[in-house]
Amino acid sequence: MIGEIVCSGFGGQGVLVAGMILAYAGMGQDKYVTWFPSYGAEMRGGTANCNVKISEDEIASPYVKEIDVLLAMNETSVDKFENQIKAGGVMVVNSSIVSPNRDFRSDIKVVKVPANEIARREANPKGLNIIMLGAMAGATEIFEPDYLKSAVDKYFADKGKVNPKNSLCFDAGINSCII
Amino acid sequence: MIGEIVCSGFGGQGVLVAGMILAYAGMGQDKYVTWFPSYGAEMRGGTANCNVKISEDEIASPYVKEIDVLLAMNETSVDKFENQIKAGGVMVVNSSIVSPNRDFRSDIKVVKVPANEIARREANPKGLNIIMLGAMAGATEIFEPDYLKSAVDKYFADKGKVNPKNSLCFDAGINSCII
Amino acid sequence: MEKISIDVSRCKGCGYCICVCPSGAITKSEEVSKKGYTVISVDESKCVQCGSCYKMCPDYVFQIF
Amino acid sequence: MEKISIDVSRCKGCGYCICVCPSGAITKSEEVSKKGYTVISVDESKCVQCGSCYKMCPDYVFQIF
Amino acid sequence: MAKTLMKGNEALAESALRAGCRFFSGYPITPQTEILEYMSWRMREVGGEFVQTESEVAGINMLFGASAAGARALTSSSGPGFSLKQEGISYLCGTELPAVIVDVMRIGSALGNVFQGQGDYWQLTRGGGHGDYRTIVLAPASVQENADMAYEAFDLAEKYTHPVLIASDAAIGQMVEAVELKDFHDHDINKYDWVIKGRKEGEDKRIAENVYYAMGADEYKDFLLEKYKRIEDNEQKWESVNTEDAEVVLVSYGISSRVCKEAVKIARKKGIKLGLIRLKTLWPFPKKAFDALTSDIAGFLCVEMSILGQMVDDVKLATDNKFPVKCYSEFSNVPDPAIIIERAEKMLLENGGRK
Amino acid sequence: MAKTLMKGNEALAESALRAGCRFFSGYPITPQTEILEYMSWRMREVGGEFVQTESEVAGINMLFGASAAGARALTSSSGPGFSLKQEGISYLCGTELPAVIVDVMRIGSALGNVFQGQGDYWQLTRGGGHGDYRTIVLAPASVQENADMAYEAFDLAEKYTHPVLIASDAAIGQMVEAVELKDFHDHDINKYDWVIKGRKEGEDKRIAENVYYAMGADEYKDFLLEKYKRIEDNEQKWESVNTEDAEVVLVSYGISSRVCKEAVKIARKKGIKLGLIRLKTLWPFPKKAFDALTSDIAGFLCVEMSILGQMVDDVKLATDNKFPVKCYSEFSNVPDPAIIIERAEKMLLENGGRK
Amino acid sequence: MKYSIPKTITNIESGWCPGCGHGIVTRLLAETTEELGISDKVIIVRDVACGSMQSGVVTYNNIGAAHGRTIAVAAGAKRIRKEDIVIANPGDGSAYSIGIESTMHAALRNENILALVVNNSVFGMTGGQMSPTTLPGQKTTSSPYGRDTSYNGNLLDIMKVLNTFDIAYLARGSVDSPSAVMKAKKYIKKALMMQQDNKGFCLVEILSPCPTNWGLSPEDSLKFIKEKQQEYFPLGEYVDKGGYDK
Amino acid sequence: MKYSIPKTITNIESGWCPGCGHGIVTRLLAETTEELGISDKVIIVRDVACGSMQSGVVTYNNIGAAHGRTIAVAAGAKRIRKEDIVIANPGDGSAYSIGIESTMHAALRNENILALVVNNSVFGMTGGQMSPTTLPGQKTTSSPYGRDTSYNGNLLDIMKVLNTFDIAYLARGSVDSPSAVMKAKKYIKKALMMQQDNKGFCLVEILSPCPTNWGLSPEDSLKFIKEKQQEYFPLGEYVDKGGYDK
Ligand SMILES: Cc1ncc(C[n+]2csc(CCOP(=O)(O)OP(=O)(O)O)c2C)c(N)n1
Ligand SMILES: Cc1ncc(C[n+]2csc(CCOP(=O)(O)OP(=O)(O)O)c2C)c(N)n1
Ligand code: SF4
Ligand code: SF4
Ligand code: SF4
Ligand code: SF4
Ligand code: SF4
Ligand code: SF4
Ligand SMILES: [Mg+2]
Ligand SMILES: [Mg+2]
Repeated sequence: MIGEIVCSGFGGQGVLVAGMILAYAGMGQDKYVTWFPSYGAEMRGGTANCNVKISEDEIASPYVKEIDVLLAMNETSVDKFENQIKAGGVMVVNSSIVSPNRDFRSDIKVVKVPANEIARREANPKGLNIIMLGAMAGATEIFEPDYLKSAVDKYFADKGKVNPKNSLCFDAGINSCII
Repeated sequence: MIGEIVCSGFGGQGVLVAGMILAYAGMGQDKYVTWFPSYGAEMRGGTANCNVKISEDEIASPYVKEIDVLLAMNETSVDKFENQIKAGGVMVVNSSIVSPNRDFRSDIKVVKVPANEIARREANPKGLNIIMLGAMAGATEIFEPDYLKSAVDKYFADKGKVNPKNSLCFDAGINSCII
Repeated sequence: MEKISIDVSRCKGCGYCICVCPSGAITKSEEVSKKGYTVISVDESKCVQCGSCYKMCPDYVFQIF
Repeated sequence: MEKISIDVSRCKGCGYCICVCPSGAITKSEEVSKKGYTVISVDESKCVQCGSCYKMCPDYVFQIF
Repeated sequence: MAKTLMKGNEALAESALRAGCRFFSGYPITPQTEILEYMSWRMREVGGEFVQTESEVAGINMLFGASAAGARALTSSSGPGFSLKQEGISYLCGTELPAVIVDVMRIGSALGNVFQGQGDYWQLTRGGGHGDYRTIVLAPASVQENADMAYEAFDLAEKYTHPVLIASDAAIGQMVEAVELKDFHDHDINKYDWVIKGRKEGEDKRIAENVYYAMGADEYKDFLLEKYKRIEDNEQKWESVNTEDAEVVLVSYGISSRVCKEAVKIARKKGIKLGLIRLKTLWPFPKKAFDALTSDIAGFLCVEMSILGQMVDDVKLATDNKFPVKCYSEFSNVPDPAIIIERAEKMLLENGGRK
Repeated sequence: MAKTLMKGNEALAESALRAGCRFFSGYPITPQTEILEYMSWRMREVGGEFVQTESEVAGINMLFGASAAGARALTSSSGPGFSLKQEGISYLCGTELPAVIVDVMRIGSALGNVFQGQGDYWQLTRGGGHGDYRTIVLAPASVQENADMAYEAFDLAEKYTHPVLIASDAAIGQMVEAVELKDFHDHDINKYDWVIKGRKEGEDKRIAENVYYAMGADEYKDFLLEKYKRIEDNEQKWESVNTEDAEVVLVSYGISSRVCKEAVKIARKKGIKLGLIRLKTLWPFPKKAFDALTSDIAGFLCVEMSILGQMVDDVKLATDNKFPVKCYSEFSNVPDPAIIIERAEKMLLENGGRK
Repeated sequence: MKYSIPKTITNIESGWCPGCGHGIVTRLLAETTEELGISDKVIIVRDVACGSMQSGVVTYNNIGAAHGRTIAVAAGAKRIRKEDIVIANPGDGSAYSIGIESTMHAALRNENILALVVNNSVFGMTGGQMSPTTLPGQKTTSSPYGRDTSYNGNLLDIMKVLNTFDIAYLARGSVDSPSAVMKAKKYIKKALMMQQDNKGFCLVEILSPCPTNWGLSPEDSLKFIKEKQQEYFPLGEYVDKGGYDK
Repeated sequence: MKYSIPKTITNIESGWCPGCGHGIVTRLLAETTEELGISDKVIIVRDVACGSMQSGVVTYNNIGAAHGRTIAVAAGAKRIRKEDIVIANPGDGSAYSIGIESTMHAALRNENILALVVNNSVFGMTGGQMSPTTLPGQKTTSSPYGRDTSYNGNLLDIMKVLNTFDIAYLARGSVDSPSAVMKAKKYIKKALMMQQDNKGFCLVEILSPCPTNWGLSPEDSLKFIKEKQQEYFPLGEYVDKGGYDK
């Protein structure tokens, strides 16, 4: 098992795509992957999330029970999923809208990324999720940052939606977390 | 078991009503009765029939397998049911339209009633079935002729459809079979 | 002959042909079919081959020459 | 005061009220609600109590005195 | 009341009215149509609502509304039309609304034919609609039972706030027997606290929708298991005929069971120890009838008018598969007492004692 | 073909097209809608017919026409919409027409909810429609199987000229996995001699209606019994996981079975001899999988997302009730591997050996 | 021969009652398809109602649809068999009651089929219940005191409903007299020609006697059509996008 | 207060998206029933579609009908509760696609209910598929290249269909501006008064924004209604048997 990841945030922040890119990146390395969204009425409330598993072996259940990495793009995501993170796991937090004063668990690694500010700076309001992925690449071992970056590009290229700003966002994400 | 009767003929000859009157008469004597019609697509072909059982005991199956009395108002009825009559049973035949030359079983009692002619004579074209009932009353022991006649009257009276000609037809039926 | 051909075995005695025949060529016969229908008969001499009977017959009894 | 009362906690930031207000009394605020909506605020001094905002608001934010 | 001669379908309709049913919505289909036809004039006489709807789907949904509003409501159909009602039945179950739905069974899948059949057993007992539910299924075998069960069905439906199905069939519906009808009963549409009507000041809000929304999914699970267990415990109904000393026990219901009764009579005369368990409820399946039997039974013979022998599994399950279970099934013919006895004798030969 | 990432619903749709499906008629309902949405553009690309019908009823009936005309035809729905298709499914069976119908299961009776569930098991396996019939029911447990089974379903449907159902679920439909799609297959709409088209001079007349009208009711009975037996003999499909030495065997399908696999992995690590029979066909029920087991089994644990434990009876029947059969059922939650193991351990304690 | 039984009529006796209009409509279908030389392309989709008995009477391949679904089934078949001529043959109950959704939506989608509706103002097959076209005052087995529109609902006149739809052809004929029959035939033929030319949805309704369930003699049934049925359901062409009048 | 939130509106936040027209229509319903003093008689029958979220927003007792069945269910309920005011609250998909049979036949039977149809030209709840009122060229998730009427079928304008029916009231309003809202309110109020007086079937359709599925900002959604939706679906009163204009 390489990693069990949850991406969570408001609808519109691109959490589902973030998860898809991770699955895509995993498949690119011949890993087994599953991606499972929350959907339906649940999404209308405003919160969306998806479960991603990346593994060397065939994946039985697609549901993530114990999280290796949480991408928390808003406050509710932290509320909802922080407790499911494994001891020693990683939580990447969008510190632009998640209150910096809250107490986080001490047995996990918390990476705070001011994703909204960065997105504004990079003039790429839809780049929030890419910034978070960049930060995750910097903070975890699941993917080599360069590989994940190329996977992001390839993912959008496959869809015919190339946007050079994504690359800048990704880098900004990595950098923000190194700081 | 007092009797298992089949009434059969063209749609419009009143075979279902004939059967109903028998059931009604049976009930009037505190017997158990069942009446079961052929219906649906089967009737469209032109032939209708019903099964009537009259019994001292509770009746299990409403289907008549071995017939005590057959009221056969047309040729097809004879074709279809003659063989189901018990040895010693009775078949009342509408000889106006059932070919008089055909061979009937010799182990049953065949009563030939020129019902159409009688009905014409009595100016009661809808009285065919009553004539047949009269004949049956004359030829079998199931009901006292007088009782059955009164049951016929009562049946129609209950429905508010009194017709004094019915009584004449009934008598003509009895008489025709005595001859 | 040869004005009209009929297949009375199909006739159901509805009487449509009788009431639409302009020349009164069609009447109820005495014949009762197997199914109990009183079928029609045609007096061909009266027939003017108008086709009305053909058009109205629901049971394909008529053909007109 | 007492021209108009608003319950911004219900506001979903659709902006209908803004575009129908004849006197420009309504603007987007800086405030983001719990659900992530940028809610409105009203400059009551400008309000002419026409009721347009009330009529258009799908989320029952306004009451006009 | 004195006995009168009535057709099964009409007795059912009249009896429903006497039970306080004041709403009927349905669509014609043979052999159910007489219920609708009877209601078309009689409902007006008793001051109720009759609607010949545009379709069976509309019929079950109008009934849904009438039931939610508090009425004792009835709809009926057969075969294809009954299939169209399955979504609505599922809605009644999930919403916990009482209603009575009659399936006057005919034969065959697809159009099939209008004659008696019992091929809807699975559909009736396993829920033809989506989701997790059961319905009580009453199985009348006479005109009298058509009347009695229609009467009783409304009480049951309200007792469990749940739809009740009546598995009548073409033969029972079409035949005429003497019947004694129960008295008229008044139903108060405001009787229950779940009934939907205009909300008066101070009253609690009422919503007719999936009950699980209000109770929560987890509680619903327990609620449902408990509810169905309660029905299973309390509502099994059957008639045992000569089962005390029976060596072969017939299992049957509806019109087939009447033929079975005849077969039992004949067999007993011949000295064959035949018995019969006649199901009066298809669900809950009357397991208790089987529990009560001794163990000296050579086997069970299901007699039903369904090609695939739809009742067989339930008999196996009810008897923990401890006895041989065979099936004599007919499709378009009515089961024949002679064949029943022949099959029973064969079972006796093959399995003289216990398996 | 290389693997691509696809949603289960989309993989199913694309795979159906590759199998030669050139007709889709359906109506939106979550969680099935992506099948329809995918078809709305993709069917046109491959030159087939896509219709968003006025209702599910229209959807199954348009499919009926397309199938009778010789096309490989697909429709799909969920929950309430699937219930509305039951009459049509019965018609397909009685008329002996091949077609593929997907039920992307969601939870609950009535409206229920759009999340994964397995409450349609009875409806799927016992025929939600009227009359005597069964349908083959395929149960995919992955995106790959969603694709493979959609492909295979058309062959099966034609092999038996019978509808085939695919019991997918919301989870399998919504999730994304890597999938390898099969090649495009051409389907000849004139391939079969029962196909309805304009009748050319000298050709036999063809009628698509209840096949029993032509063969007669008595022959039909034998025909049907033989046909279903043939399917039962040939089409049972399952996957056995660690059953060789298992002491407790889980029985499951679809999304629940994936959780079971995880449970087996975890249990084995703990030294608990857990196994799994994963149903790939719900009907015919893979009895053979059970026949193959040794008798040293403490019991079977059904794991399913249905409150009433709809699969339990089938396991009892398949094992002649020789072993204890328990059920761990969930409603709105996905089964939990930890609970599965706990229950299995309990069964081991209670029934160390054979019953 | 001036008038000969169409070759596509079999010599199997029909199951219809004496004087049933289904028989006449069926002959018109046979005549028109033969005259157009499309007999070998015809697919009939019939209901389970009295129209189903057509199957034995014609040589055409046909499909038995569920009650109310002929139009949906026909549309499905036509989409696969674009070269064939697909004719749905429902009754008034089928097309306007249980099947109204598909009558409307097939028209909206302009499905290239002919819906040939035999309107006998009752549910014939099931024994004569009220249908959406049962006339005010008409007694049926489910309106035994005569249809009371305030109790039983108003009549559905499909011409008024589909009038404004963008379809190929919409007309109502009758078979109450030889001349009416010929006009009805013209309507059917036009509709078939339009289907040949892919013009889209055609609906032709034929007023048709059901003596059995009207409780009238066949002759009186024709009068009933002329004097009563046509009062509520006027004959004529309502939509005609084709230009097939010569 | 000049304009106050009706008492029958709860303070539970609605589940609707920002700018959804359902919220406005719901307020109109609350206002009119209060003004008529019939709040304690109202029974709402809602679909499972986006209209279902009304249930939490109002204090009224209500029934959740199956998709497409609000009108049938409402008619059933009304027949039992003749003193109550029964309002079916379907969307365009519900009333004109899957539920068209009951829309038509409830109108034919002149059921004494109000069908208040929220027409947002899409299947909102299921994520924005094409509905019978999706405009030509409009992109939806099931007409991703824009509705092509020759491929996806023509639009259903219920006003044209029910125009000639013998019903009490038929009107189309919109909520694209304050004045349109007031007119829509008048229509709803008239219909409710007619139901009070047992006049029969009323259908009021309200053109209503679905910014989420139209892919437009709320503001642009209002423009879309004014400039596009109304072109195909003109506003106004189509049938008015009541005489409730003062
Ligand atoms: C789903 C369903 N509902 C009802 C029926 C019963 N049924 C068969 S035909 C018919 C009505 C026939 O009337 P119509 O369509 O006008 O045709 P007609 O017989 O008058 O020509 C009905 C109600 C059925 N077979 N299937
Ligand atoms: C029988 C059935 N079919 C389909 C669905 C799925 N479904 C729910 S709402 C809906 C359409 C909603 O559209 P509309 O009626 O216009 O209401 P809106 O959400 O746009 O207000 C659909 C297709 C369902 N719940 N039940
Ligand atoms: S063709 Fe004309 S004239 Fe000759 S019999 Fe027929 S209707 Fe009479
Ligand atoms: S119209 Fe035809 S069926 Fe009718 S009476 Fe004349 S020949 Fe016979
Ligand atoms: S009441 Fe009128 S003027 Fe005042 S804020 Fe609202 S829209 Fe503007
Ligand atoms: S209309 Fe209402 S919800 Fe929309 S922005 Fe204004 S106050 Fe907020
Ligand atoms: S019942 Fe009516 S429609 Fe049916 S065959 Fe007889 S006359 Fe024709
Ligand atoms: S999807 Fe559309 S109709 Fe539904 S709540 Fe959102 S805006 Fe309203
Ligand atoms: Mg008709
Ligand atoms: Mg909508």
